[in-house]
Amino acid sequence: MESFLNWITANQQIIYIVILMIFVGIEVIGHVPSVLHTPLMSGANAIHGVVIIGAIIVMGKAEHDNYLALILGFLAVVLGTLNVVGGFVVTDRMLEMFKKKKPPQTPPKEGL
Amino acid sequence: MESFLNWITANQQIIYIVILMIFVGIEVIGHVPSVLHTPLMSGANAIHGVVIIGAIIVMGKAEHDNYLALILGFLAVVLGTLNVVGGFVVTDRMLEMFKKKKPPQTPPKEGL
Amino acid sequence: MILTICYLIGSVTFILGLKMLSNPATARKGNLVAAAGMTIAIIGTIFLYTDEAGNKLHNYGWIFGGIAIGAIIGTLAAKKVKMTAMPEMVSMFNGMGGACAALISVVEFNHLAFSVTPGWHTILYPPEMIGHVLIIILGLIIGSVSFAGSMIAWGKLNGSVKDFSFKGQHIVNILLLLVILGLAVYLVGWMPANSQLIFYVIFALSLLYGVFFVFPIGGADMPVVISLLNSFTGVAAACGGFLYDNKVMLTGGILVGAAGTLLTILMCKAMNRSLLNVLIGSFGGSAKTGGPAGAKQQGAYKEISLSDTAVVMSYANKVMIVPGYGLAVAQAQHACHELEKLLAEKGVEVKYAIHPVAGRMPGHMNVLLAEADVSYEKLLEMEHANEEFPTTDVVLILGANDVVNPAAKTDPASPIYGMPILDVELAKTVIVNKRSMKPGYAGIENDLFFRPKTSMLFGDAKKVLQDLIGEIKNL
Amino acid sequence: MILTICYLIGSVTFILGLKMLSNPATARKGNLVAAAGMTIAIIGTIFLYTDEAGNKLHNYGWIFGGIAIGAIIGTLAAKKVKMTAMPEMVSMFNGMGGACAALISVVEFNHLAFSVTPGWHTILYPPEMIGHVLIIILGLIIGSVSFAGSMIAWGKLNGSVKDFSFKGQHIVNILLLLVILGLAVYLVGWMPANSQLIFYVIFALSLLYGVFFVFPIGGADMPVVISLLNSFTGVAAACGGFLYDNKVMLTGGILVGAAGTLLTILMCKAMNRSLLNVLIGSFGGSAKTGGPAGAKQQGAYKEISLSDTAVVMSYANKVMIVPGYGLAVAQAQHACHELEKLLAEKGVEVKYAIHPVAGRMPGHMNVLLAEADVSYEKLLEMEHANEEFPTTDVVLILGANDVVNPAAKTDPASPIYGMPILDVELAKTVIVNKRSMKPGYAGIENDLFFRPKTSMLFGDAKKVLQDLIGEIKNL
Ligand SMILES: NC(=O)c1ccc[n+]([C@@H]2O[C@H](COP(=O)([O-])OP(=O)(O)OC[C@H]3O[C@@H](n4cnc5c(N)ncnc54)[C@H](OP(=O)(O)O)[C@@H]3O)[C@@H](O)[C@H]2O)c1
Ligand SMILES: NC(=O)c1ccc[n+]([C@@H]2O[C@H](COP(=O)([O-])OP(=O)(O)OC[C@H]3O[C@@H](n4cnc5c(N)ncnc54)[C@H](OP(=O)(O)O)[C@@H]3O)[C@@H](O)[C@H]2O)c1
Repeated sequence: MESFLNWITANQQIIYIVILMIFVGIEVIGHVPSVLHTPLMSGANAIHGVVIIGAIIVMGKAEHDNYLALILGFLAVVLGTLNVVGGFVVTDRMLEMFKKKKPPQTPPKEGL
Repeated sequence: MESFLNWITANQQIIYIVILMIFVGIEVIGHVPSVLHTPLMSGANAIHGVVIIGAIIVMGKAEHDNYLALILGFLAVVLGTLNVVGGFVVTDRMLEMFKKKKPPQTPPKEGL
Repeated sequence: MILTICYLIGSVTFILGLKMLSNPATARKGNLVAAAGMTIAIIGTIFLYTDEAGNKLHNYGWIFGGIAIGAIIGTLAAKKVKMTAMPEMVSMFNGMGGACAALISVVEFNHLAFSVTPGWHTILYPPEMIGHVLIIILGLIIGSVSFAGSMIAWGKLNGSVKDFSFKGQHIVNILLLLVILGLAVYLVGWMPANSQLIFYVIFALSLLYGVFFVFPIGGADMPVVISLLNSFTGVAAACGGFLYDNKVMLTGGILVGAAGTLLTILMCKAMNRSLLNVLIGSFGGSAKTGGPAGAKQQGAYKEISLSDTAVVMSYANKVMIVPGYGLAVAQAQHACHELEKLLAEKGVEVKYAIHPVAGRMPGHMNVLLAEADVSYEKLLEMEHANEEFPTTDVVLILGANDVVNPAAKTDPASPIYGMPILDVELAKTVIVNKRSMKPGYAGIENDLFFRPKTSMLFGDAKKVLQDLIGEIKNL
Repeated sequence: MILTICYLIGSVTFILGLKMLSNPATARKGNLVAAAGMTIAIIGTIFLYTDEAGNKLHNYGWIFGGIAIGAIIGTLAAKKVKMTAMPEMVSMFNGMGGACAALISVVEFNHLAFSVTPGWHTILYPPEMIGHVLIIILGLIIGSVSFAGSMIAWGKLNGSVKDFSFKGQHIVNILLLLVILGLAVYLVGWMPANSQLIFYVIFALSLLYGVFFVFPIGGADMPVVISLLNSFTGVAAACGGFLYDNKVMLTGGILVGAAGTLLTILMCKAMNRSLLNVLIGSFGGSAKTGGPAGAKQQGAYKEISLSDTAVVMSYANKVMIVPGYGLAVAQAQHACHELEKLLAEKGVEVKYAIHPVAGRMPGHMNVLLAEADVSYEKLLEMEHANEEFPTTDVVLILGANDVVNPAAKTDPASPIYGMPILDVELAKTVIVNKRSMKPGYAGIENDLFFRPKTSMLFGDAKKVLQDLIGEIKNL
């Protein structure tokens, strides 16, 4: 319990960031029309491809004789890139198909 | 420029918190019906009364012979409390007048 | 520490509370949620706060005394205030918050500044504190502007301060702001020996700026201004959060700053205006309402006598009352409710048509009529009212003007063009009660008064209603 | 450092991008905004990242090689994939992200664990790293589950993996999950000598759990499952953010985790189901669709011949086509478009009635028909379509079933009760094309097929449409 409290105090900024981000994530897509569910899912999929940054760091730090790290890191970079690039391209293709859409039915949102 | 970058790096967590909070603030009230504008303003007014915490800290740290700090701190505590207590009470009174309202016209929001 | 968790709870409840406040079904609970979080944060601070050296707070007597005094006055003021005076009250409380932030800055600046010789001179603070000083001064400026501006807004709303502006005031304001910022930069960047003097000059000028900022804005625009000052105070509170590295102040302040700014914009939108337009007061200043507008198009209008009105209304099947700002000014809501009951007894169906920006604050009419115990079911929102006008026999307009002005639909040159209005002309007869032919808030002529269906019933709303009730009873 | 700003930009663009993605007017730009932010974050990392000791990254060859390979394969795959196979593709890419997170955990764990003797034994990591180890293991578990689950979902969608479940599977799943968590706690809390062995056991069990988790869920529920796994991968990415104290990974991951979870719930809602219901598969598992439902109410139905259909449709004034899952399965969208053009030439007004959850993913019908170049103006949303049915002569239902099932309105016991449906019965004639009397996704009987207005036109949608086109041409 004591160490839990200490941990919270030590990481309070991160905890705030996480909690606020959860609010943002929920609020931001709260009013999405159902026809956009699939592209939104796909776009979100591309965004979590940000994990590739971890892969780049792993790869870039690997010593030259640590073959396990090199090989796994390389694989991680490839997979992460697949996620990012494929994700954004596929989302763009999906949304391209909505391009003939008339002006949006939903009124333009205020804010942002 | 250099020192600005350093400052950003040193305070990056705070900057994230501020930016995310701005998003949250904007998103959270993005869909308020106009009849609630006044109570919402009043409620927000009560929330910034959180500045009273600063007043309490000032007051609680003031040395016993620092009359300026004691008097100003005391005044700050009184004013801050006015803001908080008055703000919440007045908001509650305003909202009380909507109590006879029929079930909300707006569909209950998803999320939260 | 447990205090961190208290603050975390505080921040989260503020967000949830604000979220709930923006939905009619949960608004009241949202306010309580935020209040609960605030209580936790305050109590936590008092008992658990420790400074870097691990010292607890002292001066508990002063703290509790201050809180007790503030709580008692605040509760009484908030409970006693008349419903219609609530915006003033909000403005007042907002000013208190701003003053609190400014006072904190003063005390903290004095902690940093050591008076070596008596007088204003030779003040120095450790150079590594530059960030601290910057934040202290920001809090001072924003808090003072918010305080002074709120007080003026409060005065305008309760009538003790009159609208006032002089030619070139906007330029003076901008210059004043530049001087304040210039001094602040000088103080922070150069740490001059007479820091403390400059500090108090900034304080004074900020107060002056707050006064000048709000002075030229029309009294009727005060709700928008209050909302803006509200978000200023939020930012001032956030400065305190930076200063003490206190997350709940930081997040609460920023939350209000952001939400308040958006709310200000939304309020302007509901009136079909831009924020800039409100701030530089291109219309709405009472100085202008009397002016050229009155002369534009003085066609012929019909008057109607009290007794005729009484007859027309008693024998109608359906009467729709359109309340406006004049009803609030005349404090005629109780008389209005009485009229409504009297007619209902006679078998007349009576309803109210509520325009979203009738009056001087959002929801003004709801609040006003609720005070007189008018039942909520009788209040129709604009869209519904417009559907019911075609089947209405008599529309009685009580001190409303802009919200029934057809120019909003027909005249693209009109400042209110594009604002949705109540289509009272769909009804069979329209009776308008106001004191004169003078225009309303937007300062423009209303063609409705000259239309064949319309008859004018001049006089103060309260007096007219009371007389009308007498007439109807005597029928 | 500039890198901090790159990351800040990245985080903000992710939020803005997601926000824009949720509005039809800005969706495409939103995707590009997020992609731009991602590019900035990646390039910034490669060139500006320094570890605590200030060292830059090395192995640039490997990094750029990996990125080039990934980018080329990813682009080609994404460009080549058929519109209708897009959910599979999303699932595949999602799995890649999960695998990436898991691999990062493996490498980082090996950095912490020093092999003293060969083999799995005697692995120790510095005790102060306990937080690190916890996060590494969390990332491993979530990433692996997401990877394995996504692969199964991918296989189900492209038909290479069949639905599969055994009695008590849910209990097995829960036990498996408990074992994984137990091992993780043991590993983190007790730091046993054989840490590395336990680590790989956790890895393997997590993969197994991912497989078992998705296996019993009906193939048709895969979009929901993919959305859920999507948010898992987000959390796994956020673990990486904790590990490297990297804000853009943290915020991006959490953002997707939160938004993905809400999206999953919204998707379930659009189908009038709860998430739990989808996950434990109370209906939708294909095992059940054949079962009792088919027998319930075998009334009499009418068939109609191809040539009669051709005549009825050619001489109609207004034809409404209701596409459903069957049209997608039969890949009959092009034939359908051809029929539409042919009828239009004959002066028949043809439109499509699009139900929001027709097909197997949200927007499935829009995507499908867009692929065949059907113009967007011809697609009516459900509300509009329902307004137009009363003036429609012929409704042609192509492989749709649940979305036109009147039980959703009349039978409170039905699993789809409450779902809004297309009111095809308002039209004069209804022609239903499907291969048999078998039920659709929800596994329930459709009373519509037995109504007097309805005629059945059995056969594979593509074949039927081609024959129909031939018949009409010969008229
Ligand atoms: N609701 C908000 O949030 C808000 C905020 C700021 C501004 N506004 C603006 O305020 C306006 C509201 O329209 P409105 O139609 O309610 O008001 P209005 O257009 O301002 O008209 C009020 C009318 O009431 C009459 N009046 C004043 N005192 C009276 C008394 N004692 N007895 C009888 N009549 C009296 C005045 O005419 P006489 O002088 O001839 O009597 C005046 O024409 C809109 O332009 C809106 O944009 C609204
Ligand atoms: N859109 C989404 O996001 C989503 C996601 C998951 C689940 N769902 C669910 O999916 C359902 C969608 O309804 P729906 O009406 O589109 O589909 P459905 O109710 O599943 O019915 C599809 C019908 O198409 C027929 N069919 C299959 N192959 C065919 C072929 N080659 N040619 C002609 N007909 C063929 C089938 O009957 P035969 O076997 O007799 O031919 C079946 O009855 C809803 O229950 C919805 O909740 C939707």
